[in-house]
Amino acid sequence: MPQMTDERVRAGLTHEEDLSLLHEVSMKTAGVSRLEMCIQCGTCGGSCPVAKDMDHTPRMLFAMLRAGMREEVLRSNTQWLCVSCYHCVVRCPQEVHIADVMYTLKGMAIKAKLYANSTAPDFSQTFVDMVESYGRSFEMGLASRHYLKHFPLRLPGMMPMGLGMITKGRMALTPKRIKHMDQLTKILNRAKQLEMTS
Amino acid sequence: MTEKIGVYVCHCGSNIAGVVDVVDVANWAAEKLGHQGVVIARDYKFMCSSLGQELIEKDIKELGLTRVVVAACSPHLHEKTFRTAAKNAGLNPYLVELASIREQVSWVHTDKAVATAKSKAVVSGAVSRVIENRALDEIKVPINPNTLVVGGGIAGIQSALEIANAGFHVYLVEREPSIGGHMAQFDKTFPTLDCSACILTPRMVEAGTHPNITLLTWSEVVNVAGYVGNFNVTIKKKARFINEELCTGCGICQEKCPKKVIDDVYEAGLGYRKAVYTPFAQAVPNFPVMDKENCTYFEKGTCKACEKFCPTNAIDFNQQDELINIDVGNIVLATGYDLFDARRVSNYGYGRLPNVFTSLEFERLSNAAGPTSGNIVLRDGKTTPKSVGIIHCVGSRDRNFNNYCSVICCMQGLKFAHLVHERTGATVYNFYIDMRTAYKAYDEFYQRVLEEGTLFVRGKVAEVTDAARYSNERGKLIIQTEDTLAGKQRRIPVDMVILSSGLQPRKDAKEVGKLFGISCSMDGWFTEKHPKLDPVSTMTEGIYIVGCAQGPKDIPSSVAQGAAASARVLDKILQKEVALEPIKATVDQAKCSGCKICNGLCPFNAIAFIEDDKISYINPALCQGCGTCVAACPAGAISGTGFSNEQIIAQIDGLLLRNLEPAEA
Amino acid sequence: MNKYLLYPGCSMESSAKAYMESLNAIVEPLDLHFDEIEDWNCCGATEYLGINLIPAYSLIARNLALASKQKNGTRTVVAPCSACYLNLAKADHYMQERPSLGVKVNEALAAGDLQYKAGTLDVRHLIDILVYDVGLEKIRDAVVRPLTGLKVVPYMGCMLPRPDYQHRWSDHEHPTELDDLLRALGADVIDYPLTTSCCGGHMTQIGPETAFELIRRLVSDADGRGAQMMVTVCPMCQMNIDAYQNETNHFFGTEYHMPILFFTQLMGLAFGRDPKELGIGVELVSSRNALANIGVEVPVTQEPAAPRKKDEGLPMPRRWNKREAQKEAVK
Amino acid sequence: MTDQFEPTIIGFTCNWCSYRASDLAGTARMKYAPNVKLIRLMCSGRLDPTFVLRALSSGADGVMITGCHPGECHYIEQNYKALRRFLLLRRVLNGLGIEPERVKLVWASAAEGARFAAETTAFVEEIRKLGPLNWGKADDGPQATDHDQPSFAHGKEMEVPA
Repeated sequence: MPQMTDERVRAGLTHEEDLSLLHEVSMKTAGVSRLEMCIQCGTCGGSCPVAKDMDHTPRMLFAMLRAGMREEVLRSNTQWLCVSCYHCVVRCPQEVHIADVMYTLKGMAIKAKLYANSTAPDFSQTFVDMVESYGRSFEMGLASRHYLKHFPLRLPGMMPMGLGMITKGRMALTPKRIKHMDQLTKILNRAKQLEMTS
Repeated sequence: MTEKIGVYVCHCGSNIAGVVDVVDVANWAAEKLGHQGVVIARDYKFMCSSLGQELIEKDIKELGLTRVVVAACSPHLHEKTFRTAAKNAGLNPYLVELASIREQVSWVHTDKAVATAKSKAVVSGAVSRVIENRALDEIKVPINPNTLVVGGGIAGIQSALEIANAGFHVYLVEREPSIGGHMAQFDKTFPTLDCSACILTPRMVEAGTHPNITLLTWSEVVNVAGYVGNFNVTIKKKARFINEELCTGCGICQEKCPKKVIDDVYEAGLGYRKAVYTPFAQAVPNFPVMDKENCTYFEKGTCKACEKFCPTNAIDFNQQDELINIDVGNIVLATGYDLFDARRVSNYGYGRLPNVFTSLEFERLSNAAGPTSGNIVLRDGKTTPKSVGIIHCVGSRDRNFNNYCSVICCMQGLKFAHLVHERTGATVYNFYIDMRTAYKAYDEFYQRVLEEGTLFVRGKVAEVTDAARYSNERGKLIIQTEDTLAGKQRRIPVDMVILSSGLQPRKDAKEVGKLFGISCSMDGWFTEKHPKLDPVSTMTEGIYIVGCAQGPKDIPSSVAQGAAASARVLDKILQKEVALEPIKATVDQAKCSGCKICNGLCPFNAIAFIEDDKISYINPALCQGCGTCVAACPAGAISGTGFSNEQIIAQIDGLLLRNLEPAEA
Repeated sequence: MNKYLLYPGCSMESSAKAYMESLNAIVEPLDLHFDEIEDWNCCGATEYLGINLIPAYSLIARNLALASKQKNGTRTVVAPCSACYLNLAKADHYMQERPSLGVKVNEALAAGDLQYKAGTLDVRHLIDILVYDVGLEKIRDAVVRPLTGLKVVPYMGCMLPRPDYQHRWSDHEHPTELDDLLRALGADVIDYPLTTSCCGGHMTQIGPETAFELIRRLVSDADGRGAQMMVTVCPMCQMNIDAYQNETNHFFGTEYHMPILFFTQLMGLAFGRDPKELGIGVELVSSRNALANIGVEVPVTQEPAAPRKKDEGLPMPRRWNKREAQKEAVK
Repeated sequence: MTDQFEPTIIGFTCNWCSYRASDLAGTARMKYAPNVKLIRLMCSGRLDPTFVLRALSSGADGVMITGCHPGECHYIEQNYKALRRFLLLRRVLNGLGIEPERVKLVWASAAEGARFAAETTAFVEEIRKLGPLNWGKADDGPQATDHDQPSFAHGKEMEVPA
């Protein structure tokens, strides 16, 4: 309906409401998300330890999901700030799987390449790369690679910490690889195929 | 002989017709079950309406129907309606069968084709069965005009007074030492702010002195036998250790008793009473009770201060629990509610943080007759709070606790806001999810509280904590919430937090339900017969439920229900007799082999063995119609009316559609 | 003897090796036996779940599949790390709650000749085993040096008591398992309202300022209540509060000194073990003064000679260069 | 979904508990498998084992018997008798070469609509797995003689005296 769109554009509307968004997020979430049950009470936003740094409180994000504001939702830093503390999850009176929805939104944002303001996706990717090549995570490599890329200025400040960890023998300098890396690779490759087709 | 059967398929508006193709079902019945005797099959929008009933009555008269099948809702709802219709048209009411295609089909299935097919099978089963139905005569029994009311809160008092005023006798049983219930604990009642005691006390006195009311406080029902019109109830009157004949209610015993106990019931744990006590000054009856567990004499064998000082020698340490047996025709249950235990919401800190109060505690705190004489102060007993946060929906509308809305908490929260503002001048915050102020003059009260300057924050509070994050929070309780309308997380430091806790079923509601033979909903409230049209009756005839026992409600609604149930009771009493279902078992003497297998099976001792004839005999007055003996008789000598083998076998065949082919001649 | 399968998790080999060492030290007095899951892999922490759903759950499920294959007479998997515990429990739970996920994960596992039937293992945390299987009675009996006089705040962290799929904990907000255990050791346990508040998780990496605030809240409240140390059950919590405390102080201009030890280290001390065996002393915020209160001397850690292998080429941070930093700041 | 076997199941319910549970499931609009068609008895104690055999021999693939929870019988204790008959019946079925799992006993109180719905759906799946019971279906037709004249007299071994 081009006419309609034209009219909307003239009226100053920038995008169409994407009413399939809520369902899509719900389906992509592990377990049963219960996202449609949200009553906008704000328990999540009130419980969140990092709400003050979020673009939108989780509650607001869920309202935006309902309103089909795809781009705004995926661009939000909210999902990236989630520390997975599960305070909101156990307190939610509607048992919405909030933390798992945040994971879903991260994945969707990465795929849509809509995550302008955070270094978090990169951190996740670095972590994933590491696990996929060694089967184990490896703090030293992770932290230094991430810091070098995103916070080069902070690194010197972190030096005493890093050095302390190394001298106390708490940071492995060499990564450890699992025995059957080939098996893990096969599993993950198959899983990735399944992810694409689902 | 050939029966003439009419089949009537109800649309129930769109309740059935929305999922089941009712026209198809009716046509199918006419076509495929014609050989069974179906002479007419109709569908109609509302079979239970008077027009629908007239339709059936007309067909019975004009077509000479000998059997009727109504495919509609559950027989528990409208079986009686259609039986009455048949009776009006001159057909024996027991020649009507209901085929439930609403509760058992349209409401639980979604696929139209599947639901329609299932409806056909259900109708087919009912048609086959109804052919085997036999005309039965109702059994009529007289109704005992006495009534038992269980629970002496405002709903129970109202119910008892209505019946007593109509001239019939009522036994009012109350578990606590005094009637009055939760309402006696309140200071003010919303939305008009009448003093609770001022409006309740006259009713309590009236109930206590009414010539038609036998008041049994400090008593509990322990057994219920019989059926509508003829219940036999056993009541345990717990020992009070006070001779009620002698006691004048002077109160000297309480004054002299040396043992102070925290009063968890009336004072909600916020005040003290003695070991011998009346819960409050206006208690009805005004006799004290002795709390055996805390009495020094019962504990250590010495003291008896009360006995020494009693001017009428009314103290009786040897009193025993007493069992009282009464016969009543109807029973009203007004057993009330328990307050939700706010300690379960551990993020609100009740029980850990001293200045977090529950609603009932606050009621006592603000009550002029309460432990602080109505001064609203912190747990230290002296400091007046400068800021107070009131949290709504505590334990309600929350799948972690109770799913339902407790109805009264919004108005209760507003009442608290008003009282705090009026008595302390403190800054008051109300935290709510949705403001529910339905009913007369309630929203006006909300307006008034807004006008008084109470600050409303829309957001379910996430936590109440004493972990100060910033210097302005030190020594305060911090309420952390999202202000959902501002879209920001807020931390609001206050001196006092009041939790507007929800209501929940009595913790023994399930056992009480079992005792009286009624069921509880999933949430645990007693289930009414119909949520809209029969809210005070239950599935068990002669048992009624009123007030919060049926679900959360405020005082006006409780009173209305109390009165409504009384109208139902009076209706029954004035009918003088009640018809019982003629579902009974009988022994065919010719077939009985005298094996006695059935004798031991009957829990009602209705089966006796007649030694002279060497056969068993069933006493119809005692038989309750369960049918166990019918199923057990190895000779097939026992038959059960209403649920005979022939009826059930026919229904099996019908449900499995084995009745479709015309039988060979 | 109680036998279990152990899923140590990556940090137990590095940043939380004190946890591993102290765990090994308490196994014998409590008559416990752990078999490590052979060739276990990383659970993906909180990062993997945010990228792809099925690979994330397949990664976790490989461990469960290996565990169910490894027969040592138990079906209980014990994870000492809260994040690992949660991930393993979550995969087990969601593969049941949404069967289609279970089917897909098993399809992926099949590529590595593995399979896992959800619900066949019990995933439990170490402290759950100690409090509910071993029991406080037995722990109390094993104490030879009560920690009397040591003022501690119990810090449970978030991923242990929440979301609690199997209803294993006394409460979501103020669970008492750690309090009870520390009391059994004789310590003075201080009521700590923030016991299940977040330590910042991965935010120390991706949004340090956010994390510093969370760390400050925890440390300042513990300090305000007179605690001499915090006690934790989770490597991530220990790492964030210990390793980033200095930076947090720097950021806020505060001077907190709040050591944080693993509960197993205190158990080891109470059982009379040598602090050296328990990894005491490798924390960055030293517990020396705190433990001096109960007469325990913290050993000086020998600084291990840093391996000089250059060939694998770990990118070491470059030296501080003021001019470059200023240039960066202008951008 | 299209070609799967849809079992036909007869459910015997007690008037006081399980039939009300099914009413409640309806009132609460809980969805469950449509394969079970109910017959209301006053009590599960009324269940004559021949009813079950009759249903199985007339085309039902399974029979679900539901009653009040033990200790909650409207008629005091008759559901215990149902339990005894049920156990016996399963043995008889076994003897006849029919999977005893085709008959299931479920306790459901009037408040347990959800349980009723869940148990019904679960039982349908169990029977679906067992496949059709072709007892009585083969000789479908007017000639089927035994079905027209059911014999109610049955051996004493079907009853266990109290």
